[in-house]
Amino acid sequence: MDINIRVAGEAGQGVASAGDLLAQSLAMMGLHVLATQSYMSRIRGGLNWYDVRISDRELFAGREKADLLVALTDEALETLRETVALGGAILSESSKADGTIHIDFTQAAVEAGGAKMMANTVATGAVYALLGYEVEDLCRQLSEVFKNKSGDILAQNVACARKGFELTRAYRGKVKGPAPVGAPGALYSGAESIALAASSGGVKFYIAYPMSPSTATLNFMAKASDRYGIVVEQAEDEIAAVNMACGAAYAGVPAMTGTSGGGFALMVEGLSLAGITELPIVIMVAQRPGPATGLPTRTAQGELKFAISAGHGEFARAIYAPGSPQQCYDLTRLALETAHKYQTPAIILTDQFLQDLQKNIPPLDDTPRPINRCIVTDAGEDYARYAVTESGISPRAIPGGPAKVLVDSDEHDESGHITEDLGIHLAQHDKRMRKLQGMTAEAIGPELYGPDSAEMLLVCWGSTYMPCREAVDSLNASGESAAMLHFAQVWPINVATAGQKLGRRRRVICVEGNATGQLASVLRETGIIGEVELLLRYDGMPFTAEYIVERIKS
Amino acid sequence: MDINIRVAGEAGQGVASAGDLLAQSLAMMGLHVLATQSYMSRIRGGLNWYDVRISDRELFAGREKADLLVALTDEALETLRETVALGGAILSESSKADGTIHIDFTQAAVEAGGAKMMANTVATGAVYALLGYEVEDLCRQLSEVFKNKSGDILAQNVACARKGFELTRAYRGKVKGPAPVGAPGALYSGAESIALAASSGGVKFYIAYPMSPSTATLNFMAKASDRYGIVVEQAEDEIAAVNMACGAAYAGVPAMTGTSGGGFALMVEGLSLAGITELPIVIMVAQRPGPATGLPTRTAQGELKFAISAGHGEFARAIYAPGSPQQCYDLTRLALETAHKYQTPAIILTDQFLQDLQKNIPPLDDTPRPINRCIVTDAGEDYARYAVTESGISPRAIPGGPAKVLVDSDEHDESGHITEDLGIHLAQHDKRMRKLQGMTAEAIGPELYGPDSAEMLLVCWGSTYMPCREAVDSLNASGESAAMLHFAQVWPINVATAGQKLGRRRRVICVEGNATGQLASVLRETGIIGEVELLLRYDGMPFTAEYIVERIKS
Amino acid sequence: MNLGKADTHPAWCPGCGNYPILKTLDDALKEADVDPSRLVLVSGIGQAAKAPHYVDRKTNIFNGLHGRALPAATGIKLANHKLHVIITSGDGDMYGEGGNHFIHAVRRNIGIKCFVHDNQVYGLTKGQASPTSDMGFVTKVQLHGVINLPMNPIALAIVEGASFVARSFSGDTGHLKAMMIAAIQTDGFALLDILQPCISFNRVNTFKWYKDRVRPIGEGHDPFDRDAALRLAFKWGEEIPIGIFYCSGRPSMESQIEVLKEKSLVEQYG
Amino acid sequence: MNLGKADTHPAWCPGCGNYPILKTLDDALKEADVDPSRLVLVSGIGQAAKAPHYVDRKTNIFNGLHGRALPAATGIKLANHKLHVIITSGDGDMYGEGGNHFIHAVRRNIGIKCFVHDNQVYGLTKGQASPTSDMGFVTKVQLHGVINLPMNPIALAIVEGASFVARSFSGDTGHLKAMMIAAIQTDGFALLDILQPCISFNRVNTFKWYKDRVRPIGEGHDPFDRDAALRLAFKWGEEIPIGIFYCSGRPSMESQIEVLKEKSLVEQYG
Ligand SMILES: Cc1ncc(C[n+]2csc(CCOP(=O)(O)OP(=O)(O)O)c2C)c(N)n1
Ligand SMILES: Cc1ncc(C[n+]2csc(CCOP(=O)(O)OP(=O)(O)O)c2C)c(N)n1
Ligand code: SF4
Ligand code: SF4
Ligand SMILES: [Mg+2]
Ligand SMILES: [Mg+2]
Repeated sequence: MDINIRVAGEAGQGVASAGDLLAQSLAMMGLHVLATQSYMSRIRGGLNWYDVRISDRELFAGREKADLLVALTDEALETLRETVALGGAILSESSKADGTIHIDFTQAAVEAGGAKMMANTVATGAVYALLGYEVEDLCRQLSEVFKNKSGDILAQNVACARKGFELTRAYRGKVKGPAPVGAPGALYSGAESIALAASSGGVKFYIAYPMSPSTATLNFMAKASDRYGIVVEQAEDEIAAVNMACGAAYAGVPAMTGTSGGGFALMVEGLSLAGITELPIVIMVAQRPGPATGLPTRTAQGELKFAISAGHGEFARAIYAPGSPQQCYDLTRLALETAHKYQTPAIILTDQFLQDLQKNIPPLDDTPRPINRCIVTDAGEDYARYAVTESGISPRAIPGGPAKVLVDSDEHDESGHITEDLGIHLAQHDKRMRKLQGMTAEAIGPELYGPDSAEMLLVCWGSTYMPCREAVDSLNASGESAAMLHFAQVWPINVATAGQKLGRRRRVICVEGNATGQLASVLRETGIIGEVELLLRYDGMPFTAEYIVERIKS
Repeated sequence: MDINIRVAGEAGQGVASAGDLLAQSLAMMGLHVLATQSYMSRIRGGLNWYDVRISDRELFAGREKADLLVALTDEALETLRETVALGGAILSESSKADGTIHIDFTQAAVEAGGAKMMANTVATGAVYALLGYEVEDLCRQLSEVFKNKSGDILAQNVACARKGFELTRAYRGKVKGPAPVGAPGALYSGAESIALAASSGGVKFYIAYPMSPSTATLNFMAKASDRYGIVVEQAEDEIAAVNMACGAAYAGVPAMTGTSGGGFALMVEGLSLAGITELPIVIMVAQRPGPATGLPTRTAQGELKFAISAGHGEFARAIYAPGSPQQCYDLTRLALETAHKYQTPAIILTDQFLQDLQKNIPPLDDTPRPINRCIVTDAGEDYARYAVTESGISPRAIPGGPAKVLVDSDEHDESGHITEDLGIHLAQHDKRMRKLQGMTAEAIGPELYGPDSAEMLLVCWGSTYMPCREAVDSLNASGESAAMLHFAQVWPINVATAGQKLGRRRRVICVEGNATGQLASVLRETGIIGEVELLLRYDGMPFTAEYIVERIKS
Repeated sequence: MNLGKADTHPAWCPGCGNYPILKTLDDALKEADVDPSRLVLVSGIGQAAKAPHYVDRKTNIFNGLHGRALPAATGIKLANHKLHVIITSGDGDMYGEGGNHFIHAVRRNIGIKCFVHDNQVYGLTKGQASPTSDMGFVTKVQLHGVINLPMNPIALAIVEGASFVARSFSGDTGHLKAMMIAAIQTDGFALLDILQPCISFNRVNTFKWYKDRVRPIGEGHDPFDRDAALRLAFKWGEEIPIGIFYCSGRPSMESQIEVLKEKSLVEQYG
Repeated sequence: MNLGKADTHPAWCPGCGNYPILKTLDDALKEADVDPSRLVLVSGIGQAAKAPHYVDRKTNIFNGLHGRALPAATGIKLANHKLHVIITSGDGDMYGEGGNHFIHAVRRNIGIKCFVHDNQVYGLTKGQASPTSDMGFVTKVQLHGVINLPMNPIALAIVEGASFVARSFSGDTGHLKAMMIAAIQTDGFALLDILQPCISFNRVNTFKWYKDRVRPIGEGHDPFDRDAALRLAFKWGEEIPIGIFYCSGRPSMESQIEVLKEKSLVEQYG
């Protein structure tokens, strides 16, 4: 059983808080919840919506259609009415529309003794009635949300929720919600999961310039800063951010920055700096549609090839592309570890869809578990930062002790001093590039989901994990034989492992959020695949299982 | 017949002016000349050298060995002595070394009535004697060089040249030079050829931030500015440069910028801007070894994949990689034309080797021949900058007339106004990407040099053209069956044409100035080749035919 | 999905200080008789930066990258210095991401008119501190309040020699219009910093806060007196001067370039 | 090819003003008793930026990207504010490519000591104008001479509130050493702009040119008087003041961050 609730209205009307409230209270009840957000690049007006999908089994992606649309404005109703599934219901503020359940949320809020802007709380009460749940469960969550606010505010909101519930009592259970199944109670967004892994994993310096959709992680880091002892600073620009991260990493603390494509473009010279100075920095790139400013609040997977080739000169980097909040957590930690083990930059490729998506999963560990920085503490006066080794990894000391630590963006000798000697250059360049061997050997191979023997293989990376996984289930349920191969690490790629899992299939389809099939290119380049089918979406909206299945079947 | 003269000494000793003087006077005599430079990143001291290779047949690259070494310092002698070919000679300022022809250049300069720093002129006179040429030919060139200086300076230099000649008369013809063959008299460097094509081709705005090895082109543009009516401005940074270029292109004049890898890294966001706003800008990237500052005065071909994937989001770009001064000229013009025809950025990938290399070729046309900007002049009030067309090319007007021209880095509708409509986004994105079809169809295919039927194929791009071409000749002369496939356009690649010329070969070897075989990757990605051999050089020095042949044979 | 066509209707919050600035810009352009065909409005990215899309009379627009309005405008002005080139953008755009261009555009004294909607906050990205945020300003990123000294763009423009340096307030449209027209009529670089309430993210520097504090610069002030201009530039708090702080009297960049003496580059093409 | 080992021997031209600056830096570090283990010398790219490689006593070095010494130094200082962080770099590096960081580092007032070898030219790239080049300065790029007003870094640092703003001259090593030590002992951001002859590319602002003009700032000057400091900052020409222009008395950034109150971030790790 699977119900998708779509709350829609203008920016500034409380769409997001209503959505959050529903998502949290439904999760608290023990339902599987998956919440996604669609919003415009404006603070007021326009049309935003928030989907809360609930089920009695685990959920991975959003849906195109809604079973219950809550339209806070006429525009929301007009634009989104067509997205309501057969047999679905519409709760609408507008009285003019036929076939909808009309409630004047605003008036109801005032009647309940609340403020006009509590209309959204009224709507949540109505949703609870339609789903056939108890309004008490919603009120419990309200107490949680407003626990730090004055008692009045809480009481008013509770009254509004009840009012909405009462006004819709006639439709009780019209869109019957699934029965709670004791799903884990904690909702995590991608943005938060990354921040949680970073702060618990020992990031002591988070530096960023605001940019959607990366800013949510910056906010979470700021919130975590006092607890974990992190300096979170807003840079004057992204160039400053990446260079500050390099400075902090040099001085000895795990350092991280986050941005989106345009900001990452500005960091590219700094990425090269981390490459030659062999500094462990982690860059989160939250993708959105480009080129340039493009569509700032939408989603895309357009930066894969850019991230792989970004930076002048050649150097080792690791690129992770998490596919879920859990993977956001795990791979952020791994990115920190890889960056430190190999003393080179690591990139986390996420996107607006995954940043904002929330899913309830078993609680993520937030206890401080700082990663191993892989530094040497016994280096003496004769220390040489860039000793040539077989692994390419030189023992790394940090400044402050007897060992002097010299790093240089120019080519340098083992001690770190600038050099123009071509033999030394070659030795250092080869040393740096050798790290790729270890990194490749350790690279996490793609995950195969679905039957080993499946005839059809959906190949994907990053956040497309979730819709692809659901698409596989849906395809198999409909009699197809499908599996998914998901790359959570997109660079370097361990060709042997990847090729093995790819196997021989009747159909191989790359499912990607870009216009050119970038993973397909990369896999062709690395010799893993030849020609394949491409299933691309680049209209700014995330994939859904329905979308994938429909495209495959047509 | 083929003689390589290597003049070496400290920065500031006049190595470059002695080299220039020799190259120019020998070219004027009707010899084929090829001059290359190796220098350190310092203004005084260190070790620089300047190779002047002369022959009675056309030359394309430098050589590893020298037939005649002119060592102005002890260090030059010690370091470069081992590079002297069997049967070669050494002219040396140092008296301590055996087996060299010792001349105290400095003392001789003073004795000839010149200044100490005219030692280099003395050396050129001595070179003329050893080559068996007439000193008068050298003096003629001196008159040319010093024609705007006071008569004294000229007279002193002439005296110094004669003095050097006299002092070495005993060795006359010891390293016999080839006989003049009426080779074309004009020497062109890559840097100058690009500037010449740009200024004669109608570039009205050249904006750059100094960076080796791109600065030589900036200097040439400044020199050309009064004659052609160009504004040449030094930007505060590379970000400013690329955005100013976009502004000027928008306003209606061909605009260009030049930089090296690190500066290009900073331009990447602006590249995306040109992509979405559909502005014709040309960026010259003069490659040098990275990562980061790397080796500022050396050569490399490390930016191919970076240039192809640079920029967030997806958009069309053309990338040219000239292989000689003539190609620098032709492809710069073509880059301007393509950028304007398709209203999208074009990149010229050159490198230190090609920037500094000089070769005598038939005179390049310097008459003003402004390219067609492909603008419409009859657009009216209802003009829409981004009309959706089948070719993806929208009629382009420039501001100042009745048509209002709106461009936006955000996604926009046909009029250029910002939009968040996903359907319009898709239409515009597809329109922009469609340009790649025309660009691919028009892409210049790789040049096949050597027999069609050759068993061994050297695949290369950019400046490696020249050494590869010589290597092919040398391989075939030694009984091998070799040909070269050179990509002067590296993006987009017309797969059909390229594949056809590739044919079926026993051995395919990619010859590239980087550590990973970037062209090989790109050709694999586009499906043109599978696994190939890689012959890579990334020590900062340019390829030579000897180097390639030796690596192939071993 | 059809989310509405292109936005030529302001996407700003009701009550935002950008509205009166937009309206005044329309009026000033008309009053200064600026031909929309010969005008380019340039901006970066931010709430303020959307303004060019909303002007009354359709004109040429270059809405470039965040922070890069100035270099784009510089390229435009050098390519065709006979166009009016006016920037209308935000404080984050101009003084944060774009800070380096700001310094050097002032030094060049290129004939660009730079109208900065200074709401002392990053509006479009939802309320982080901007370079001009007051100390103590609390945001989701600056949880303990801003500790940096606010940037003083007026003083910076004065010391680096801009032709025209002024401040106005979106709440005093008469004053604002006069300043805009004066800027438009200046040869060389003009900075007009415009105090602009952001009702959504700046709950400190509100309309009332500004209204209570702004004081027109007195008649007695000589804008050619740099020392006096600087003393005024440091006034911020109980009293905030608005008006023309400084005029350097320097010639514009474009007037000093030989190649541009007669015709613009565009006119010379072909 | 072996072109000599790593360069710990200055690759500067004989007679370059960088030599006395380097020597004085060595002396100042010793005299101020800076432990090389607890010092990081930071630089960007340029001739001056090579200085860290040449210091007498081996110390920690971060020789980063052109124009990015300040953000690197900021990251270092915030990660371990118990280190001395001194930048020694060029005018192009700091005021050209790095201009935006300069504004904002000053505003942050982070405890970095910033020694700028100001030769009014781009040395390493062979002689283009720098932001501080005088008007009329002719180069291979500026063939008709510089037309931009030279940037005034002293005034900029004053108006944006640096803790310490001073100028010195490579030709007066006694004065220079005193300034360096005073900068090192300052809490907060210190700018020390050092006039430095470039014998290869600046034939205008030569040793003699500077020598004839520099005048120590008189005893009477109160560095806490901003107006007076600014008046001095505009003196350039027949007389060029050297000495301490300004002290803002602001607390350093790092002293205001709660998390850093007791231990540095590095000390807190684990
Ligand atoms: C390179 C880059 N970095 C960050 C952003 C995100 N961004 C968009 S607007 C903005 C700040 C806007 O602040 P301001 O210029 O003051 O304008 P306001 O919205 O307050 O009018 C930022 C950081 C971006 N678009 N590009
Ligand atoms: C991003 C980038 N742009 C340009 C350069 C080239 N570059 C190296 S040093 C330099 C200028 C140096 O001038 P300055 O900082 O004044 O130092 P000086 O050599 O005069 O001491 C430039 C432009 C670079 N290394 N990186
Ligand atoms: S967020 Fe602030 S600046 Fe932006 S439109 Fe709303 S009120 Fe105006
Ligand atoms: S070029 Fe100038 S700054 Fe560089 S070392 Fe030589 S004299 Fe010094
Ligand atoms: Mg703002
Ligand atoms: Mg300098």
